[in-house]
Amino acid sequence: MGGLTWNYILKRFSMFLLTFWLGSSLIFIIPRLAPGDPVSAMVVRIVMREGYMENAQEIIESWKERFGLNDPMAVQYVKYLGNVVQFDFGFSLARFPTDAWDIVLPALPWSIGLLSVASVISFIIGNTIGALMGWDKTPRWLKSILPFSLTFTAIPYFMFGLLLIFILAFKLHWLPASGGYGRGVDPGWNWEFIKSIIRHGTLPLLSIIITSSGGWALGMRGLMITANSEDHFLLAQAKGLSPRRVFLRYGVRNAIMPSLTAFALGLGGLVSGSTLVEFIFAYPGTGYTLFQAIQTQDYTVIEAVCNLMILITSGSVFFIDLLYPLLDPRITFKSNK
Amino acid sequence: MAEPLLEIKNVTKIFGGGLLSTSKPVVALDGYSLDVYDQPARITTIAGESGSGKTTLVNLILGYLPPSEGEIRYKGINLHEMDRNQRLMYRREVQAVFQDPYEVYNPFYRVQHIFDMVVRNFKLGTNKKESRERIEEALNVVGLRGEEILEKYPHQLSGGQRQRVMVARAYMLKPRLIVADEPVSAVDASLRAMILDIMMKLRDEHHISFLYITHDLSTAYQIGDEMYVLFQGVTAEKGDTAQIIENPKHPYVQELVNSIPAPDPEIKWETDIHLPSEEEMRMKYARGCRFFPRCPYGMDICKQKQPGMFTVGPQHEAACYLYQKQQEEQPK
Amino acid sequence: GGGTTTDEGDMAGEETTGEETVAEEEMAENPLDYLNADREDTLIVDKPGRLQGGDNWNPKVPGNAVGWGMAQLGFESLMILNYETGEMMPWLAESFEGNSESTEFTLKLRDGITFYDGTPMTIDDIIYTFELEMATEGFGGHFTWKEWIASIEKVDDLTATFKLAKPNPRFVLDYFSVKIAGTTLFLPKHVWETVEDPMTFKNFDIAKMYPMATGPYMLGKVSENEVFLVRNDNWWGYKTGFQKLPEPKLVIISYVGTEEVRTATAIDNGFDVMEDITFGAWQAIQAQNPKWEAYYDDFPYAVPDPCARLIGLNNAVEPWNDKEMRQMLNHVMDRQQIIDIAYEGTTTLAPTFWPSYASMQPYTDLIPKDKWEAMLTPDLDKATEILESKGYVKTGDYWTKDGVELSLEIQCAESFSELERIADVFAEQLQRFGINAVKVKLVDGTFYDNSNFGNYEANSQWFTCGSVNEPWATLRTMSGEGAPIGETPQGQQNVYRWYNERYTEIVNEIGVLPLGDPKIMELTAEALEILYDELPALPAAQAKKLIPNNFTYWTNFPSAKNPYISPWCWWTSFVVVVVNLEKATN
Amino acid sequence: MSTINTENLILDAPTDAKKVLEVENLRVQYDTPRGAVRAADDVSFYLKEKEILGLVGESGCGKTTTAMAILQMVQSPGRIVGGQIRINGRNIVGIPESELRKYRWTELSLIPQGAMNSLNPVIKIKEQMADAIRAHENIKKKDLKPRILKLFNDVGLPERVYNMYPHELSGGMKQRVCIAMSIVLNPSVIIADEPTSALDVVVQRVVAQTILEVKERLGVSMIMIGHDMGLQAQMVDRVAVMYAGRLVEIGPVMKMFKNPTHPYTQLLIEAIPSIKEKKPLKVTEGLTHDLRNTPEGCIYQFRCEHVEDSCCNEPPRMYQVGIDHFVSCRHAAERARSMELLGGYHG
Amino acid sequence: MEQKKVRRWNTWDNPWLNTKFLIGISIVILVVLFGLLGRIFWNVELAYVGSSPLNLPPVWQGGVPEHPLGTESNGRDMLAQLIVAIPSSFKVGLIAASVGMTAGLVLGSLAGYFGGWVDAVIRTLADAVVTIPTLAVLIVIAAFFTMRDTTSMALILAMFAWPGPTRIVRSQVLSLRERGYIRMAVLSGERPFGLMFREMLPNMLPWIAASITGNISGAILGATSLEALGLGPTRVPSLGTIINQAQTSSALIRGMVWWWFPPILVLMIIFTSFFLITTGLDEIANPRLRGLNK
Ligand SMILES: Nc1ncnc2c1ncn2[C@@H]1O[C@H](COP(=O)(O)OP(=O)(O)OP(=O)(O)O)[C@@H](O)[C@H]1O
Ligand SMILES: Nc1ncnc2c1ncn2[C@@H]1O[C@H](COP(=O)(O)OP(=O)(O)OP(=O)(O)O)[C@@H](O)[C@H]1O
Ligand SMILES: [Mg+2]
Ligand SMILES: [Mg+2]
Repeated sequence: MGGLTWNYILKRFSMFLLTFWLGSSLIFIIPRLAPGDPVSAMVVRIVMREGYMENAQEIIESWKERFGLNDPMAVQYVKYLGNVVQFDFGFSLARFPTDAWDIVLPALPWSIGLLSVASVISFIIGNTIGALMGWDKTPRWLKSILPFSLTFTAIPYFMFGLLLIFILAFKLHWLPASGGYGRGVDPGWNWEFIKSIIRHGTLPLLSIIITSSGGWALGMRGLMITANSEDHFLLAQAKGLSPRRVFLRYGVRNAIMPSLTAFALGLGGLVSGSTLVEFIFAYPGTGYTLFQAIQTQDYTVIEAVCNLMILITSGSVFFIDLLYPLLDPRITFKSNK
Repeated sequence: MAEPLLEIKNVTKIFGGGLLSTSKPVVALDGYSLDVYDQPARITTIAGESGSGKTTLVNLILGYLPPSEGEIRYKGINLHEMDRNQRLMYRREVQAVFQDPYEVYNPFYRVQHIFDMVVRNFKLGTNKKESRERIEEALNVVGLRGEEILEKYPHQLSGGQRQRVMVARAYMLKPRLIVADEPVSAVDASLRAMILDIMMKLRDEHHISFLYITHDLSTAYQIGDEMYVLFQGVTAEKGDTAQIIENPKHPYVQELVNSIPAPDPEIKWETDIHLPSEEEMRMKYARGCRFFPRCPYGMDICKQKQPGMFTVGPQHEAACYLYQKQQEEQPK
Repeated sequence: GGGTTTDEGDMAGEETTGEETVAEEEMAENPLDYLNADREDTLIVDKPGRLQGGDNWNPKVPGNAVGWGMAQLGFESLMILNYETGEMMPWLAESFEGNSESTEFTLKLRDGITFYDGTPMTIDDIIYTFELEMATEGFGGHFTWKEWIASIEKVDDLTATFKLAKPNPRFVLDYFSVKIAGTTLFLPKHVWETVEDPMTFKNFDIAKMYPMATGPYMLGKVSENEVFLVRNDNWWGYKTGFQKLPEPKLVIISYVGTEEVRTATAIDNGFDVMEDITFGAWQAIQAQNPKWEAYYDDFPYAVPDPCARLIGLNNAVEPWNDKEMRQMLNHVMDRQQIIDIAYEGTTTLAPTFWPSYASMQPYTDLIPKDKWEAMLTPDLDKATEILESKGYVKTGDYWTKDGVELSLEIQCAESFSELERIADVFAEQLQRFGINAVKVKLVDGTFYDNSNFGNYEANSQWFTCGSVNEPWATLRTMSGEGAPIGETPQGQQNVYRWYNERYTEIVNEIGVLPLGDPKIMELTAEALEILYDELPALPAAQAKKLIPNNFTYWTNFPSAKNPYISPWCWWTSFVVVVVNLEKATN
Repeated sequence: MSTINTENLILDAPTDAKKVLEVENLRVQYDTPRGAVRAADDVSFYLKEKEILGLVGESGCGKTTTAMAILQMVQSPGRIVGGQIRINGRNIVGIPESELRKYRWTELSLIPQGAMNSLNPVIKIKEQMADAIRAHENIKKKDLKPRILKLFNDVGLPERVYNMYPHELSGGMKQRVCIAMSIVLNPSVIIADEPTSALDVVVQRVVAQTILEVKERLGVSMIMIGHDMGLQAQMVDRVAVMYAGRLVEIGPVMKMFKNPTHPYTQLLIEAIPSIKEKKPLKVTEGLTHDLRNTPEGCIYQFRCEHVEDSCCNEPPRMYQVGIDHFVSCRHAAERARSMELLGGYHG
Repeated sequence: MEQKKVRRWNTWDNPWLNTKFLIGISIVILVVLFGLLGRIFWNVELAYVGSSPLNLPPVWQGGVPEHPLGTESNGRDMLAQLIVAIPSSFKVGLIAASVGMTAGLVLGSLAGYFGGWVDAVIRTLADAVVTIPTLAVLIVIAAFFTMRDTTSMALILAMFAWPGPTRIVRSQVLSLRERGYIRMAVLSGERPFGLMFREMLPNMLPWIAASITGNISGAILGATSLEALGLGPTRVPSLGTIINQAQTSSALIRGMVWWWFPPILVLMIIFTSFFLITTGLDEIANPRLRGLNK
């Protein structure tokens, strides 16, 4: 498969760099557009707790100076680009002297862990439902039930999460309601800890999966219908293959490609976590970190999370562009026709 | 001879290998030249196997694609240097009819839309009545009547009707040249005759020339005046249609003519034919004759250089070294 | 081990040796063993907000996590103010008193105070803290000390004298008494001396018992959502007999999620103490777990927080620069409805700029009676009268003047939902009256910036906060010249951009009078006369904190019936509560 | 409706060869909101052992529909509304899916229209071949490869195709893959739906020869759908002509070309362009009518030169006009019979 | 030769008379009518803070007939809230989806049609926008504009709703560009604008119609989430704000089912009806499907 040329790779790579730069720049500009800054935000937080604060203005000025917030925008931007290149954004502005990465990194495994499992499962479930809905051999009873599973998509998932907490955690006491792991267990590679993670992850997982499978299902249904009417699908039936095999190898296998692309595009989202789910389940991921960073205008933390997200998103776009011709022979086929 | 209407000069078209392409470059046309004369109006056939570059040629002429190298001149003006007015003139004078008579209709609109676009963009007719008259006239030429066609949707027309409407549309602009890319290969046998008949009528009565693209040599034989046989982006043989088909010179054209299935159950194909494998075909004879891997008469010289055109008869040339001697022996 | 023999009477009756034996039995070899304490020995404190920067326990930099227990139970204050009595009780300090001009204060530490590692705390540690803070620009008290302190003189190992740059009768009250939530925390010299850059020092190393402090608890573990504090059995307060050893062996500061989940957790006995919750949640808890009790047994259930809530007005913009227009808004404001809806009845009607504490009552009584009365109920007729006299006409839904709709934009800080609800209700009242009012929610930084630079019309806020047992701190916040829009007022004072010469004069005068000077009453009365006529901001409601306590495992929480200290679990004074807790006897 | 009497057809067929496939009164319609499209209307024919039957007709006349109906694979919204399809004497219309699967590919296989799209683009050729085998036989993994390679050899494909994806093959090669696939289980009937229409004459000829070779070797019966009369003349034993969902004539290839009986067949034969001589084109007024509104009476009435009033009232039935030769036009049948009486044909 | 008169299309031939599509549309219309007519029959002033007694259960659980669906703890009547919220949520969905789609259509068409650097710029922008947290932008906007009503909220959502459609339209245009009728239109002297919007656009209609329904539900949910994070206008209740307030006021644990359930039910009904519409449209655009679910 000599489909890849250097020229193509270079071109794609420059697109990747361009996207990355553009995203990074937007992330620099947008939070700074609003009046106020992380230091003022910090002062409000203190004032909020303590009622008042002496010499607030001097403190603000001194911290702004320290963080370089008084520099002209252009200077800040150049410094920022330097940070982006090194992928080091310095201290968190709201949690000085903690490094921005020290705030983001501990949260990252939680988000990535939870969301990757959730997205994979909802991807599988959603696409299975969608594929079954779009398949003409699906048993009628199943076909009439499936659409109902989609209506959960309409429930905002924070509300759904709460319902789950109430029923499964507080009424039935089956699962813990919140947190990443139990109070008594020590983080590490021990079975207790892993078991605890799984138990604590179940509810957030459920709420994401149930409410987000529908989206996949809707898309897959359409794709499957198209795949169903393709000639090779008919030929496979004519070959007398078992319906299951026809369904999987000649239907799903072909229809899944666009969904996979969408899936890959969503990978960036794993990093940014799911604010509401983390909010409801007190789950220690990056979604809430980002939310708080935005609230407190903690530029460096926002930058750390978002740049990681931009890197992953534009990186996956780049890799999809590279891999797609290899994964889906149809691409090369089309351009040669 | 007079100056050609359309001149194609050493045009090369390479697909792929470009900036965003994932595929290897394909040379669809390679230093291709072609002249179309139009006094008197005539039908010039371009024939050749599938993938030989026929449609690419059409796309170049109609300006859908830019040539990679070489130039296309219309009345002496380079297509890509035309100004706005010249372009409009070109669009008016060079029209097209395509293979699939269904695809060329926007399923969303009534048939009328096809004509409306033309009337609007080329300012045919100053008022509704006048343009309607012109539409009627054009439809009459192809044997249709406005009221039975215009208000319908494309899917409500038969294949023959659809194709005739397309011819009428082209005719309405009173073009000098109509490029017809396989105009009959998708229609029913009986309707095929009708379309070809209209083409001849337009040539003879309305002095419109045709560039008739086909891989069906038998229809070309019936209506064509001149013929170019393409093989992998270069001309293999050119000359008078009847001469080529009755007396093909180039080994490829011979093979082609022999392969046409006779519509007679009593006359079966004579010999078995074997094509070389893909690898063999793909093998690069860097500068050699493209047909060499398949050619039963392959000579050493064929491996070295693509042959030029050698005269093999009056108005009849073939790109094959077999005829090099012949030409040398009887110089003009 | 659920020992139930910790009744004070019992302990008092024991011989000293006996007492030691009991204590020894209960004491752990290693304080970290307390991490596995039983539920009965554990105190779980609710924290409605996520732990971030959980590795930063440097109490002097802004992003620290000491609010997660260490400020309350690890570091200790010199004095602790008792709201009920208005008196300051000495804690680390034996005494801290000023001269009559309030220019010199002498601090005497208690003897026997030790850090976790046994190192005694002396006046050197105190002085070191001040010096370090004055030398380090990013530290919290840096500018404060530079402004007030001229010099500190060490008298002996336990005594020092502070010379002030200018008189400040509230020096001890404001900075060393937990007046509102916080106080000055002191650093162990022997630890901090070794630190290279105090600004970036995180002070987090459980093995070394960092953050090193003196209190009855030390940091045991930090997880994603929780902080674990284990008992310091060698606490100086117990050793010196100043206090008993607190009974909870483990204190967990725990974040569980949204209010719904917090509520459910409380019902399941997942907490012993809660931070503020809504009335609805309280009802749910009360209905499902009768072991929970609020500060009051009946309405308002909640305790008033020391910062009154108000609608601040920008006195520099049209038409609110007009006193009558501000009065008009005041007439529209239905304070009882705000309490009923925004607070669901959990606070009391008192249109003051300061908290309605018993300690403030004498000053509250100085508010002109007619003005006070008028503020208890809305008076839409008066408001209409004012508007009509100003040339407004009501066309359609709204009052207009020269075709321009009368509107009001009320800004709120994003993370302060209590103030948002006030704004919601007030905006609704204005809407009904015919003023196109909307609430606008802004991130905290923007909200604060807008307030400082005067980029607002009205905001829902609490910036008159300060007074708890004397009037000046609050009065001061409205004194001084209002900065022009686009500039920050001096010392954050008077973000309302209201200026009254006489008022400012009075406030400056009160400022230097020693606490308790009879002249204060007189001046305050005059100031209030001006204030309640001009109304640069509209007092909206008393703040409330509904802080229920769970009596399943622990008893003797402070309450209206047993008000030994303010009940806030996030204040530095919380140590007093924990020391006084008693194990529940089922 | 069912006034067509086809008894003749079945009973009178004087044939010694076994009929491997019999289609009787097949009716297929597509239900559309604008009415039912009768894409196959009362189609009856049979296929004898080792014979190739050509099925011709203009585009959209129902050739593919008929083929798919034989495979019981008419796609929604189409459905078989009547008739029987018998394979080796057993009717397969209406039998359950699981039963059908046993017939598919072992008895009936398909070379689909447009090999371009008939191979799954994302699965390797070997897998697609193996799928067909595994669906019907328990075959050991190691036996699979030699078997497939042998098939490749039979159709003239190089071995490397085994490991390739469809897009890496040329149109001709794909078509041959489809041919190879159709014979993996030695079916008794192969339905080839325009197997060469997308190819140019040279490649077409190669593929056609491959098909003939394979057919000879395996002795299968075939239905060859197409609209290239030249190719039909080269390949088939009998030709069936469809027009607007009906079978209008079916007969031995010699007779069909030399002596077409039905006016439509005549038109088709006359319109074949020749490369032997230039002759004036025969132009007829053509009007495809909507398959939703089939007229009463003869389907060809609007285009027929010999149309009479009776044609418009009553649909014609199948008349036998010779051995294995039937026509669905009374007038044509009469003419043919009178010619036969005169001894005018048997060329 | 006499031509027989060809029968005219039967009126029932109309593909738009698709059962699913019609049911979907009717539900949507009913829901909207509930919102619109409700204003006539019910006092919508009751939807605002402090207009009614607090925490009344619905009438069948012992409430009062003045507030048949009960009230919540801000003193709003649930029935009035729903009457106001449904159209406002709908509006958000409609505006956000249609503005987002329109932008997507224009940008996608430009990218697909012109290719080259136009394409590169638009694609890059689309990819970059996907990675920007909505919240951050919202906060900036909140700092400068007063979000007085749901329209501004919808427009903001639309700012994030265009990259998806852009991508899809782009690929659609890429394939439409090769269609015969587009080539024919070029030959007929059509200019790019005419090509994109007169020739291509109508042929994307089924797709547009189908995905706009998906996007509307998406936008309504998106708005709900933003409101749940406390962003967005609050005076005018929307389904999102009701749910959000129910959540922050612990309605669930207080057992105030009448507070949190109705808005969710409405969301589910809206979603279901849009799903039916989408399926119906699919079938209308793609005749193959018509028999599929029979
Ligand atoms: N857009 C394109 N991108 C890449 N390659 C192309 C493109 N268009 C044509 N080609 C290649 O150029 C060559 C010539 O193609 P063209 O369509 O001109 O052939 P043709 O003679 O019209 O064939 P046919 O008879 O099948 O229509 C082929 O190899 C084809 O694969
Ligand atoms: N899914 C469908 N829905 C409605 N009508 C259909 C459908 N599929 C086919 N038809 C109609 O049925 C008729 C027969 O179609 P069929 O594909 O069998 O024709 P064909 O003879 O194979 O044509 P071609 O030579 O073009 O392959 C046509 O008129 C077609 O319009
Ligand atoms: Mg072509
Ligand atoms: Mg077909």
